[in-house]
Amino acid sequence: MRIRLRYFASLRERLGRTEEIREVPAGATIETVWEMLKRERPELAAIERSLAFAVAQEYVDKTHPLQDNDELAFIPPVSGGSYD
Amino acid sequence: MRIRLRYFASLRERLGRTEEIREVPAGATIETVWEMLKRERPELAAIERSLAFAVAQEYVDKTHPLQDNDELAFIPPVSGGSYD
Amino acid sequence: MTDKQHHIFCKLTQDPIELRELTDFVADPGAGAMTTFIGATRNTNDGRQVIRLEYECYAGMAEKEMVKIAAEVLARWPVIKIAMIHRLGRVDIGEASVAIAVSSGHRHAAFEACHYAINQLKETVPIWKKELYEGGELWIGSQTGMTGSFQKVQEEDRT
Amino acid sequence: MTDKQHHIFCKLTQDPIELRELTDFVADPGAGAMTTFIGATRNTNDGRQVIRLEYECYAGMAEKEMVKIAAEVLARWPVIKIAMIHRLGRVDIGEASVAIAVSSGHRHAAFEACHYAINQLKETVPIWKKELYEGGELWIGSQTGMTGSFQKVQEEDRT
Repeated sequence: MRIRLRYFASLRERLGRTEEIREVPAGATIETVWEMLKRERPELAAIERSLAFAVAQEYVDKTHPLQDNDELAFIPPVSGGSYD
Repeated sequence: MRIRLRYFASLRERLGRTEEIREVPAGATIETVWEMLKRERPELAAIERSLAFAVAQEYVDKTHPLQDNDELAFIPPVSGGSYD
Repeated sequence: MTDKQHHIFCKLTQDPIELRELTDFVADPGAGAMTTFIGATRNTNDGRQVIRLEYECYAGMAEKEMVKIAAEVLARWPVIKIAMIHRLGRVDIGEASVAIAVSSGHRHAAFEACHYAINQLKETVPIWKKELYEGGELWIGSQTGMTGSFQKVQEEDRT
Repeated sequence: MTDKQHHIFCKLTQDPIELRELTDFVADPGAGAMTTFIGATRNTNDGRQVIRLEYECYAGMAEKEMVKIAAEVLARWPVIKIAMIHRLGRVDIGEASVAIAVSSGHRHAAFEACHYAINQLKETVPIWKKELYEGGELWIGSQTGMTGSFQKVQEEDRT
């Protein structure tokens, strides 16, 4: 199945892209996709603990099962607002 | 000695005046003046508990001794700001 | 009245309150957070249909008491600047009678300080409001209605 | 995004924030109290001289998360209206990056609700800021500087 991946902020800069379409096996979860990315870029392991995930623009945890045409966003720690 | 008396809000309307100069005996306190006013207008007793006093624009209690040319203000319960 | 250090601005005015005047005053390159409070005339109070409010103050003392509150806020919180303005005379429904702005490096201080300032203003500053409502008028926080009978009106304050 | 009942206004914008837009939205004849919060770009952060900030968001989701916070505020406090706006792109020193306005019959609710809304916004809304400072740039709340080494920058939040 095909999943649209979205990257933001530090992760976007690190990967050098804002989004991409990936083919993933049926039954894949977010974790499946993340492990795939880590095999390509092992240094991503360093940000793993602080990363959140959203599917269809809703926060979900990494065990969330994916469906064909889902949009999966990788959300680094948010920092809206000013310093205060 | 001569004291300037100031009246505000409900008290101003009740007495029909904003201020007046009164001659009071040496050694008078705020209480002396207030008792004088109450003899003239006994119904003032009803607001006594909620009244505050200021001399020279500073809050003081009713035992405060007065000096010649003091300005003594009678302060009904304040109600600055909106209803909130 | 502005203090020598330009960290306090307090004003009583007959004119409509412009919040912008306060936020412009408290703005600062070191201020990450700014809070404001605006108190406006509500259309109902204690079951009465309010037509408008009329404010008066003890000129001179009212301003001094406002500056005291502002100075206390600067002493107690890491606040950069504070501005307080109160309107006098007629204030129609929906119009602001009081506004306060506080700037700080940090939002928690800004919220606490602004909340404290309006609480204190209502307690200590010699300002009074008369409510004109459908059927009469009343000094709020006071004891006497127009009937001449003494009655107690407590300002609402659901904490 | 405005809800059907016109009690919520949430917006993300590239343009400078006009506080007036928010206070006009939340104004109401039944509102005795209005609070606002403005977060602005400070000139220093964690010992660094800040030049400016640059914000980005997850378009769509950011707005949805803001509306969720607003709806939660309306459910938890006696708030009449709430408006939240966040700026995107370049924000210079002293300029507002976020502003929130809340109206209520009562000031305590207005203060609590506004404070809660900004706290939540910082926790849940997918918006990110990059700090450009004298000597480099850094994603705040994030892990990676321009050097390529991972480093942790904690946003200040002295509760």
